[in-house]
Amino acid sequence: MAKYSMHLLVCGGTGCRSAHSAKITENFKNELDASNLSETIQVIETGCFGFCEKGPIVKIMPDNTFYTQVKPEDIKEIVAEHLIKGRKVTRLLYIDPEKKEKIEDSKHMGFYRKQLRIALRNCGFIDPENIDEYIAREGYEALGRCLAEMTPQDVINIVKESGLRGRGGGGFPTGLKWEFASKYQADQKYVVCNADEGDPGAFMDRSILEGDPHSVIEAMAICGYAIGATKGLVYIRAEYPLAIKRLQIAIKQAREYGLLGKNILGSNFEFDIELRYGAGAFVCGEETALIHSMEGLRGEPTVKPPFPAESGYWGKPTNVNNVETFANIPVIILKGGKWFRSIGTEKSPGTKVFALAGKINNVGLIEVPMGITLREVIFEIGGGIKDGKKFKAVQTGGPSGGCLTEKHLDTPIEFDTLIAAGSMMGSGGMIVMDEDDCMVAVAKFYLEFTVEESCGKCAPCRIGNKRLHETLEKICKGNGTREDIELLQNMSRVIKDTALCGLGQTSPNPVLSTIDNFWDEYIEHVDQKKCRAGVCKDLMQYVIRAENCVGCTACARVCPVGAISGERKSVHKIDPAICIKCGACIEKCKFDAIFIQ
Amino acid sequence: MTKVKSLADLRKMKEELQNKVHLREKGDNAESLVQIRVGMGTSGIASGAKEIFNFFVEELEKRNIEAVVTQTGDMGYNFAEPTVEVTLPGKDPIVFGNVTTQKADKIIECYIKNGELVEGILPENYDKIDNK
Amino acid sequence: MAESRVALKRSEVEQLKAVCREFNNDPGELINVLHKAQGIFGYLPAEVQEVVAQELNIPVAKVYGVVTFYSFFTMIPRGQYPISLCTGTACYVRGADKVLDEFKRLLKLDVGETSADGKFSLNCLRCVGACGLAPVVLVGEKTYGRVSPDQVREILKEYGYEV
Amino acid sequence: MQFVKLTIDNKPVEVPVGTTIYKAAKKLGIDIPVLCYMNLEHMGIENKPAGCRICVVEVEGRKNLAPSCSTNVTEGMVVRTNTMRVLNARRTVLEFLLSDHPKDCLICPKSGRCELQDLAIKLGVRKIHNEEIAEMSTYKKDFSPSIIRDLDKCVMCRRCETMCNDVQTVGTLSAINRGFMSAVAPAFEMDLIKSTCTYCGQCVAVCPTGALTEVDHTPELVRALADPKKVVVVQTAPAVRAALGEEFGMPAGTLVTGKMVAALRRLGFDYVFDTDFAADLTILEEGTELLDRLTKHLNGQPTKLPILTSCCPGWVNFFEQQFPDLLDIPSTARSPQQMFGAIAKTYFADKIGVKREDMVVVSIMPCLAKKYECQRDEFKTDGNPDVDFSISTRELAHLIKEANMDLNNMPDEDFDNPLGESTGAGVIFGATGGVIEAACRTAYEVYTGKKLDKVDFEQLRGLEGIRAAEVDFNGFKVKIGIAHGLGNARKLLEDIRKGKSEFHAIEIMACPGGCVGGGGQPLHHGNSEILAKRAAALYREDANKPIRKSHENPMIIELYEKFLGKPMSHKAHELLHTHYHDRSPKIKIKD
Repeated sequence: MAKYSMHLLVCGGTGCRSAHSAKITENFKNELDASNLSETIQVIETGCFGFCEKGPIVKIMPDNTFYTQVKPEDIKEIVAEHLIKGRKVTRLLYIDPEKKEKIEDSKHMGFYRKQLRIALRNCGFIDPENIDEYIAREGYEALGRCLAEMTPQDVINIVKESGLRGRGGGGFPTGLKWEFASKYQADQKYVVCNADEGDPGAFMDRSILEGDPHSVIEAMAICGYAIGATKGLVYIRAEYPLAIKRLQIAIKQAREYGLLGKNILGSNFEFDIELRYGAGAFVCGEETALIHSMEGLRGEPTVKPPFPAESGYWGKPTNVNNVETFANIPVIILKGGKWFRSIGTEKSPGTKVFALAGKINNVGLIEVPMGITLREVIFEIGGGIKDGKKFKAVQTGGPSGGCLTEKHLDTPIEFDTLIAAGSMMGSGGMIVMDEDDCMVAVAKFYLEFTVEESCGKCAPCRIGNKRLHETLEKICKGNGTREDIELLQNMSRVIKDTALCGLGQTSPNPVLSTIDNFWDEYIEHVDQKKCRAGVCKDLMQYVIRAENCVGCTACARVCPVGAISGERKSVHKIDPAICIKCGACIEKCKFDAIFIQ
Repeated sequence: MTKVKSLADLRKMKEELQNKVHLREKGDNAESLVQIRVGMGTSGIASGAKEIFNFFVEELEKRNIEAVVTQTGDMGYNFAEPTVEVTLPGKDPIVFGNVTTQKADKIIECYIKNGELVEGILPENYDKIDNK
Repeated sequence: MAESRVALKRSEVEQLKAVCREFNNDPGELINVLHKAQGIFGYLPAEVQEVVAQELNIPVAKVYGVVTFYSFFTMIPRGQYPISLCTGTACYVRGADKVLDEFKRLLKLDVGETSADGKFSLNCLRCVGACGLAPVVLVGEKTYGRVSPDQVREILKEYGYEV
Repeated sequence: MQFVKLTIDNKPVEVPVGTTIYKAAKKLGIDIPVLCYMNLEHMGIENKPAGCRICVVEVEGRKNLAPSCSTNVTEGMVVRTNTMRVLNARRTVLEFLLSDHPKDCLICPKSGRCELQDLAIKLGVRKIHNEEIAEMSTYKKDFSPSIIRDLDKCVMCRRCETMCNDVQTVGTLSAINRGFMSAVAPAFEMDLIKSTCTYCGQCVAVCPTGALTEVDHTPELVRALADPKKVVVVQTAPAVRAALGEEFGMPAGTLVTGKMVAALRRLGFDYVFDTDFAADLTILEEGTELLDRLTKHLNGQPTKLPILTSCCPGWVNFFEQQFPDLLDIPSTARSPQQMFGAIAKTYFADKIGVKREDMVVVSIMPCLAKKYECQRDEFKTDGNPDVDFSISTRELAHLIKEANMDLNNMPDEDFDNPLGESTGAGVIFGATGGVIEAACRTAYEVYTGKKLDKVDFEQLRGLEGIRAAEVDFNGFKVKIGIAHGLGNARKLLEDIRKGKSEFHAIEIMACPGGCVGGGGQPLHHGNSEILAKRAAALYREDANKPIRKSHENPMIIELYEKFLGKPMSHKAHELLHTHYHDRSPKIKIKD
């Protein structure tokens, strides 16, 4: 059936493209034509291989040859040697950095890939609405083994041995948490899955629930067995209808198979799961607030201790983990704590799922071993910055995190290193920013979010964040002074020091980290009243460059407020008093005649 | 539905299920089928994956191609959604990105019918736990 | 929030009571009950909260305290075409604020408001998770991805809005 | 008990396990400032949401500062309460609070007694940074007949919410909104008058700022006193005399009855009378009703038991709203305030030849619900109220000071006659258990026809929230229940609803401690010992009274002889009894 006997895959990702991959494709086509091979060999441009460091990349199928750092002038040789004579061009083969060997078949070079999927192992592979597909991929095997072969303490020990730390942001060792909950005696205990993913720009947990709901169900049951709980609750955002639907289907199927309910897999263990819906409050990601919300109350946090492990849902011992943490559990049980520990770093074993977004080419869900650098994530997996712009910052940890910069790009990603750098892991949102982003405005954006989401219970968070936001706004409007920067720093430190819960204790991070890392930009805003990114509207003016303007009237026509005047074929003018600085004219102008001052 | 009553039961079930998949994938069997998975997480659906899913179901039937079309979760390539993974009998799965109905049509005509690749392949960029 | 007063129909009260019964009139289920109630009425007017309070045997002030705490609950009826903008970070850095400004300007509505004819309401959402499509706009169930400010007019036109 | 050792500001201290840092510091004489924290220890009421963050301290080894009010001590803990870090944090947080607080202290009704103001003085905040751009959270003001809510001054301490929900179980107030706009308010931010508020005033009693204050009726009072055409009559409730002195620097529990009378006279009241007189009258009416129902019960006739006292207007509001199915259980006797007004504007007005419209009856009450009660339609004749207005103990203190008087320098004077004559039984109305004790003194003698050897019923006294006692009426054991605080009342009412109550008579007071802890009393700022001292003062006055049983009050005897006939007579019913309404919230339904 196949018309072609061979395929040449040329990476068309942005990174490779900028390294002339288009020329490579063209050369291939010409060479194949010249050799009369275009009928049997097909050239295809592909998406990013996630290996931009060694680009441009050419992969030849079906023999899986993987050529790296290919130049347009190499094409002749590849065609002549490899395609015609069947001899690989060894100098272009990828060299294994550890073994220093050349890899001929890319099937043997899985390790070049920066990503490793543990939590996402089934996501995008199985039909999430069909439990059979999960079982076919070893689903519920881990639960089965726990029930048949292990004591609860054995299970806790494996999780402890794995070194798994909570993926919701705090990074508390999961095994220890389970152990605490197991120690408290009570007639009823609860396992809670925190699926109230609220970081703006983060969608890891939702993707897992939508793609592999059974892994979470299985893990919750394992946790129930380990701590002695028979009831599980998933606290899930009501804004996630698809995840809710798939979770409901999955719970139903698991019940039908007897994998939830009484006497699971013939044991005495009983466990079932119910859903509780969030209703749009970021603070409910904090476990005490989450528990109050599940009890039908305002989601206000309370002082810890007592921790939920001692007194949680309805005052009973409760273990709360987030979705991604749970998704790791079945694999850890099956492959062992040691195996898990072998991945990632000593202090942060395993992988972490990130939602990579913002000004980056390959927006998407990625899972990488801990210890990978930000540079690898952004420039390899992420395919670099969109539209060839310059990297400026990466925001991790959402509103609780900070903005890291060029100098942090080679920092390995771990819980503790990120904190040391002034940010945090958070739940895994990773937003990339380029030269067009103003860091003062970014800090303001996050504060706007925190002000909106503060529960209002404690004064520093309720009022302090508002004051931070107002002071940032003052700076963005061009009214700021150096004292305001100092004021921001003092207020931030006090809020961190005094706020009741994790939300307030971290909400000033975006302010502090942008001041630390982008001091110059703050100074420019307050001293020179200048916003180099051209974001702070009050600090800029749209001006028409007379020598470029041809009088095409396009700008005047697109201007929503009629601020641009001028006769056809003569130089136009923008009235700054009317201009709302929407930027529509710049986008429309074909002659580069409008600029921001 | 029958209950799975023990770990042994579960394992037996798993093997049966795996064999079925295996047979399908091996391709030298009469049962061999084309397998198509459409990434249908929220963001996939938001970018039109449902339409693509329906297109495959309807068109493959019209064109008399034996195939199983299923939904799956987020494949991770959110920059290129909708994404579709096609597994031809005996071959490695291939993921196509930015699939429109025109592209889906091309995938059926060129790749599924003729094994001819179509632009927009997304190379697999991650490792699986089985390799570790 | 302003006091909104409407008289419920007897059948609506019965429906609401049935919802409460479904959750065993358990005060712990307040949020689930409110979700269902909002599903039925589209919003949560004072009377609905009063019935819920009575059925679950909790003070109506507590119900109101919960309704005003969670941004998902609203006491203002949503428009026939509810427009929601994602204001997550990914959408923000890709210009969601400009798109929002355009909606506000064209509809002459502020966030959280419903147009006088009841056709459009404008709201902001936290991240919907379609960051690959940023900035994202939802009109009812329909998703619009990579929206730029000059597309706003066209989107509104689809729903019969003439600027 | 297990103990832990720790050091605070380098001083070692040993305290029981479970003690908070705040309390441990107190033991060392270190007074950590607090704002939201409130501890009414005697009543088991503690409010510690840990929301204000003023009480933060440094704990060695801890990343952030700890709220001392809600952090328990641990063995070997090293605490510092006054480092630069702590002081800066405390001051910055206070600056935050002040930046969202109106600065009209000079004309604020709480000025001088405001805990936020005290903190500002203590911590010396001199500047609010960027004040010109600091948005304030503002809300609509609410003027009810008793209580004014000015939420602009709310600091979210949640004390009022605790009192209204956990203590009183009224449930009118709740935290509303989120973040910067959060505050404590009724549902839909409705006005209190439309809500289920009982006006018990406990929210006002605990509010640290000017967010919750009483309606000030002193301007009207001054106008009435200045009007030569008006005869102004004042009645003073028993609990006032046990607390008024506190406003003039006297120790809690000082009795100032005589000085108060002197001050009132100097303020220009034409007649200075005592609500205790009306309390005695209440006993005759209510006591007769009790005996009537008991007799019917013993004879197997249909009747309602237990009988509930009805002299507390907060409590009346409570059952009218929350227990409309039990409206026939409470006594129909009006409260002493209203009995006084009814008698003053009929019997007494006739006696001195003054027309009803020319007489102004003012009451001095420890209570805010009384302000509402006297405005109720049931207590008006042709639109003219029996009691024109009611002012609180705090308002009276103000007025005395405003008139350049110091209570300390007043001579002791006696009430006027005839409505100033009272017995010890009337005095103890001000403390929880006092009404039922007074009733027992009379009912016993009427029922048995025997003289009591000992008028003190010690078993009915105390501060326990719910108390039960038996009083032997010549072999018939009358079972008596006592509750103070509406949350406790609710428990007894629910038992009645379920048919589980075994009591024959129950006394209920809305406020914790009874009237001595009323919402109109000098602020106790969370010190519940003050309430115990006020109650003790009342029992002291009772013990010193020559007559201690209501039915022996000669003026009461005369009143019945000359005017009312006998208790529960037609005339007594008309003037001294009332009826109750179903005021439970109704949901509008469209058919």
